[in-house]
Amino acid sequence: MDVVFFFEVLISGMLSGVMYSLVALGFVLIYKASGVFNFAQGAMVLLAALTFVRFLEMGLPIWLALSLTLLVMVVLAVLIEKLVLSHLVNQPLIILFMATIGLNFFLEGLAQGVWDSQVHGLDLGIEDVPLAAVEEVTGMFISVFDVVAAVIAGSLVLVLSIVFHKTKVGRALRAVSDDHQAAMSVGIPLDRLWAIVWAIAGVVALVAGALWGQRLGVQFSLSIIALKALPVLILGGFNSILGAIVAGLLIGSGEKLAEVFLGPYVGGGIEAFFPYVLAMLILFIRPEGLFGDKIIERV
Amino acid sequence: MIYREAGQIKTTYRADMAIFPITQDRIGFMIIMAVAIVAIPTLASTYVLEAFMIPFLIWGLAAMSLNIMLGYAGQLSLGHGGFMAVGAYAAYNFATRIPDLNLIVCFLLAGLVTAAVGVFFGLPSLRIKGFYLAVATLAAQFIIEFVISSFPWFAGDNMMGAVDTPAIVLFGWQVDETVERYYFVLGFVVVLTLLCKNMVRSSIGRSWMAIRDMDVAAEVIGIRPLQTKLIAFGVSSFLAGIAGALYAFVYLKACDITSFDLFQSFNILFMVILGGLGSLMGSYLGAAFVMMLPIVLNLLTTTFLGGTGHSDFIANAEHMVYGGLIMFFLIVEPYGLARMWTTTKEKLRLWPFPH
Amino acid sequence: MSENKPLVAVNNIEVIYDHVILVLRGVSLEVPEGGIVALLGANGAGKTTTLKAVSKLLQSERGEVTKGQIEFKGQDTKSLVPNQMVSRGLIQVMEGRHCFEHLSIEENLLTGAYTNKGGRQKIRDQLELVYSYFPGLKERRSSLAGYISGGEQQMTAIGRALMATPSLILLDEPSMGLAPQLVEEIFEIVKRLNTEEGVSFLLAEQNVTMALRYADYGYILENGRVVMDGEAATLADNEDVKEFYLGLGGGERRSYRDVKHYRRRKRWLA
Amino acid sequence: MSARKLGLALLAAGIMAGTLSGTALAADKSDPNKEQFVPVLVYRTGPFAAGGTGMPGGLLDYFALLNQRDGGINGIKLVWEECDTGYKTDRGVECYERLKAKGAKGAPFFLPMSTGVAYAVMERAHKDKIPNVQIGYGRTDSSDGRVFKYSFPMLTNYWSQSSAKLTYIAGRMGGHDKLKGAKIVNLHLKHPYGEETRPVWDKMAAKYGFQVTHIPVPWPGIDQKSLWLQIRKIKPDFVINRNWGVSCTVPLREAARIGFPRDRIIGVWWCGAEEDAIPAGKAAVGYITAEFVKIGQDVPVIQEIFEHVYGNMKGNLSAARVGSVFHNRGVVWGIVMTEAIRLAHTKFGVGPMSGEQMQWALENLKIDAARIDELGATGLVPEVSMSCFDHEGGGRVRFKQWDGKKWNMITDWVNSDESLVREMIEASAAKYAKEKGIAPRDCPPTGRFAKN
Repeated sequence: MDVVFFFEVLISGMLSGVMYSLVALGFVLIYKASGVFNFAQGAMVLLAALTFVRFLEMGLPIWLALSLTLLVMVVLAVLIEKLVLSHLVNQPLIILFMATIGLNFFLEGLAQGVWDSQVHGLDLGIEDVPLAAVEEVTGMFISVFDVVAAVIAGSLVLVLSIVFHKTKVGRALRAVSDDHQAAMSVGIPLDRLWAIVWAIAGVVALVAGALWGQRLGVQFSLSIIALKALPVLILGGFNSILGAIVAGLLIGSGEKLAEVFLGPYVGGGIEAFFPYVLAMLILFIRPEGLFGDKIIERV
Repeated sequence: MIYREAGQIKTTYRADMAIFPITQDRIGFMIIMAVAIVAIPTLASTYVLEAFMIPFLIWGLAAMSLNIMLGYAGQLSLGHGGFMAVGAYAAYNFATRIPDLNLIVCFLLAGLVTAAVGVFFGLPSLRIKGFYLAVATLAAQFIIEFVISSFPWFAGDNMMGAVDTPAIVLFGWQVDETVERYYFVLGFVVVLTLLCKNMVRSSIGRSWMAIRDMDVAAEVIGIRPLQTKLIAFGVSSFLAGIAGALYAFVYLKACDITSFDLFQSFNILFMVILGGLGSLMGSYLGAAFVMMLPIVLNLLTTTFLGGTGHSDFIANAEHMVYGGLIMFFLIVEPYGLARMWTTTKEKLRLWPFPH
Repeated sequence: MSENKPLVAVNNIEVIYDHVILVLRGVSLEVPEGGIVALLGANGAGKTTTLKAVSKLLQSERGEVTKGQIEFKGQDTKSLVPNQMVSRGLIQVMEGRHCFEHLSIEENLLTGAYTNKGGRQKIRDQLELVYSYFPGLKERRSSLAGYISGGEQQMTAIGRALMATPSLILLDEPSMGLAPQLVEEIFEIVKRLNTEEGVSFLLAEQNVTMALRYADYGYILENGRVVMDGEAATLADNEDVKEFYLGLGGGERRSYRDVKHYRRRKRWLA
Repeated sequence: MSARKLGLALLAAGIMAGTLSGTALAADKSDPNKEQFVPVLVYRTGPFAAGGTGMPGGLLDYFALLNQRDGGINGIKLVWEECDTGYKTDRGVECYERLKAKGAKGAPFFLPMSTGVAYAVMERAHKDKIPNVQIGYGRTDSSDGRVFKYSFPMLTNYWSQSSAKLTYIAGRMGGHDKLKGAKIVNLHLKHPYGEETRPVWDKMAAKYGFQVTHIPVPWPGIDQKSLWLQIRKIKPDFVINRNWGVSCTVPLREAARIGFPRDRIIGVWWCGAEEDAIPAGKAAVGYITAEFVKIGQDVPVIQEIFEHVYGNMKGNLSAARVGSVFHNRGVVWGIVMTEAIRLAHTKFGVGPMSGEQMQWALENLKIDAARIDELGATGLVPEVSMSCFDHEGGGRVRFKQWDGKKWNMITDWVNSDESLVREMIEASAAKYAKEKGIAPRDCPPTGRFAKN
């Protein structure tokens, strides 16, 4: 086997994986703060990216478009909390999950209704071409864009980890995800915290949406990326920020290696389910994902 | 005083164990059956039968299959679309490869094949739980899609990928007219629903619920978790397989793997949750909501805004209304439409003196 | 009843769940400043509902106070939400402890200080105070709360409530599932907190013996109604209470006809 | 409590209104005998909305033009009702059932707008005697009209397209004999639609001695890195891009990352809209796709639409999309279908046409160069010659290239390898006929297939 090629597959797989991690991160945030699997995260990515690109198309400078989009996401978070979540406190998690499905339809409709369902090009000014230096030395094609995306994802993970584990708000958020009612009973204001965390998730969605949007164009399909983020989320553990990134690396490289080296023998296209099989195998060893909080069972 | 069990004294065990112990419920069931068998086929237009009733019954069956697994046995599955595909393709292959096989037998065999597949994918359920289990079933969904689309044998070596299903012939009777196809589906649905109703009241149903509520505790009192969970997977995917076969043969009249994609799995889950976990009737209510509401919303806009020159915004507004209604119903009654019905019964029982 | 102005005054409240199920009908009670009041009764009598109505946690359970009013420190609490109650000094320790399983003991305690506006140093002091009452917790401060024993969880839960520097703690079934010695230990701490820190308690208990030993005043709840109330000592002496709650029936069985006689007596008072 | 009641009432009202609306709509004010009803499927939401609005938009623009400019077809106004499928097969069936009986004589034909819907209504349409018309997509083997009486995969089907692509590639390489030893990668969606052309490529590879590698793209195809790493190993001469929606765009990006020349990627026409190229930015420059219409506004009929329809604010799209790929395809659909209606009028008299009458018209439709000029559609529409034997009636394909801003037509009509394609179609159709117990009609080979 060609060693350079193997490493090229491995590295580009990892870089792909980081792109999934970006989306998975949004899920993790909301899960960590409420124990809810937010089905609408994909729609939030779509909404954020679409809002951003439409502001750009109106001729606004990039910083203004960015700030306005952030504002939209924050307002949205507050509204979601006020109108939906606050009425569902303390309900079984599957009900909250279901509510986010409703939210998903709503946001998909809203995003495409207010803006439109067309395909928009987005250019962030990050070149999607091979890094010349790497290519010269190793013969590998590693895209500048991927490296930039990886750096952004890494910094996001770092910042969010600090917020969750070193601050009062972070501690309160983790408490809420364990037990809504107990959190309320000790005086944690669920409404405010949820609004905060949905706003952060909105910001993460914007980052993911903008980066993916440059690659795919801003269009409805952005909401489908959530599907690729799912195995990452499961493998890393629903409530681990670090897990999201590590699992992204694992899944990305795993699926690419499998597709390139195993795919041709079984007709190809195994990337569609391979991440799930990988995640499942690891779940057998650790049922809560690689970095997820232990499942505590007492009778 | 309309709905009250007081005064209905059960004098035999048989009466106590009847499916509908309360007279009013029994009458209600009779009315529903009468409506389904007599009123709907005579009164409803072909359009209503074709576009609403037939798919509604099939989706209700699919939702019931998941409800048995999720609502009763507590095992989350996002692979039911895939299980339906197994049923559809299995039925197609039985029907085309074994000539003169009675189609009902063929459907039942398809159900058994699906059950076997379901049990296989249920194996991880012993160790993996909750949303994490969803991944195993998601893997099932994708693996099934992959296998069926990778090996043309499943689609009868057809170059076109999608295949037409054979005509439905039962004992020489060609089930072809809309009404006939409606009865065909209704027959399956009624028989299977009554069987399920009995199953969930039996000891297996009780052990499912015990596993659902606390599997470690259930194990302590002597319920074998793996066996119980696998039976749930098996029964559930058996039903899903039959629903899939009905969907392909009676509704789409084509076997197309894309009709059983992940979104259908999600749809079935929506039906179960909105209808009410752990309620067979809820499955049908949920199916009605999830399947019919978007069409009804669409018809409403067509009626009120005319059938021409819709703007994109209206199409999207339909999505928003649909999503909004889901949230609205959850806020009003988180335990689903079936619970809404129970609460209503509770009110009727107290009526006219609430407290 | 004590002469002080009551800390909490519950006035004739009615609670309905899900718009149909009537749980409390006409419950009234008072907790005086610095008192320990016990709310007694069997399973399903409405003790927890009463506490949740006071702490406002009822809102998240599809329950609703449909009649009557609740005052805390002389103020109507109708429009308040739980975190406002906590910052005003009223906190509930829920039945079954409800510790945050995936947080360590110390993190659990710190969540209790969420509404504590005193700054970092104040919070550290408060933490030390809690540890002084529960030295066992300090030793295990970094263990995950999901893995500690029931008694430790109960202590964590009470300690967590103390972190909010409350003037009243609503304590729901502190004895549940604990060994008698532990129960005793916890009640001792409650008593100490009451006398040393001046924290008032409203205590819902099934363990009537224990509760009446430590409480000043008691209410007995049955089927969502207060059927009897009085000084703890008086209640403990009452024949009916002895018979039905303390299990100290006098020798021979009485006839069924007598069994509920106090209920008959009380029905007109409720 | 009141909220709950309101919700229930709304639901009940919704269902009532839904079931009633079937009758409500039938009671239209104008004279139904002066109108030709047409059902129109759209998908305005979801990942394929660009096509799902663009093509119906063009179709309706052309209908509007006829109504506006000529007062309809021979005085018969075109009226239509939309139904949004969201690109879902089951909703497509619902739409079919909803619309099939509307109008004075029911739906004259049905444009399913997606391969999945085309399959699902195949048998229903046959039973209801409504032509199931798929222009540029659909069930390829139903080109054999002897077996598929009511299915019309018109203008050109996927197999014809693939053979035309090979002709084009051979032209680039300097003749069919140069194909020997060449390498072609068929990058296709792992989906029945994507896999449909595998047999024809295999057959052609055997015939001309080139090597074809099929690489399936797992849905949704938003990340195709691993596939392009494989392609880089293979070093193919050409890559066929047979995807749909966003998975069309990704290959362009990936090709740019590894420096594969874009003018050696030949896309299917469903990967050939502005919406597929624009998001790839600079990476799309040079990309070539097949096409069955002409793109741009410099066609008289498109100009007329601009003037009469958009000038009177009757347009169905934003004016910027007029002349775009999806719009022009819609216009071509409109031209073909209305020409068939016109032909039906000559045989059955002026008035609304039924499905059965349209079946005859579609089977006898001829649109020659003179007629195309007359319609102001020179270059926009290929010549059409339909028959009972040949439900495709054309099979010619053009190629166009993206210059970073717009599509430029780079070839004239390229012929397909008719005999090779027809042989495969007949084999597949015969298998279908056997399974279904259909006795094929006896029709002589016509037009391009006639044996001289």
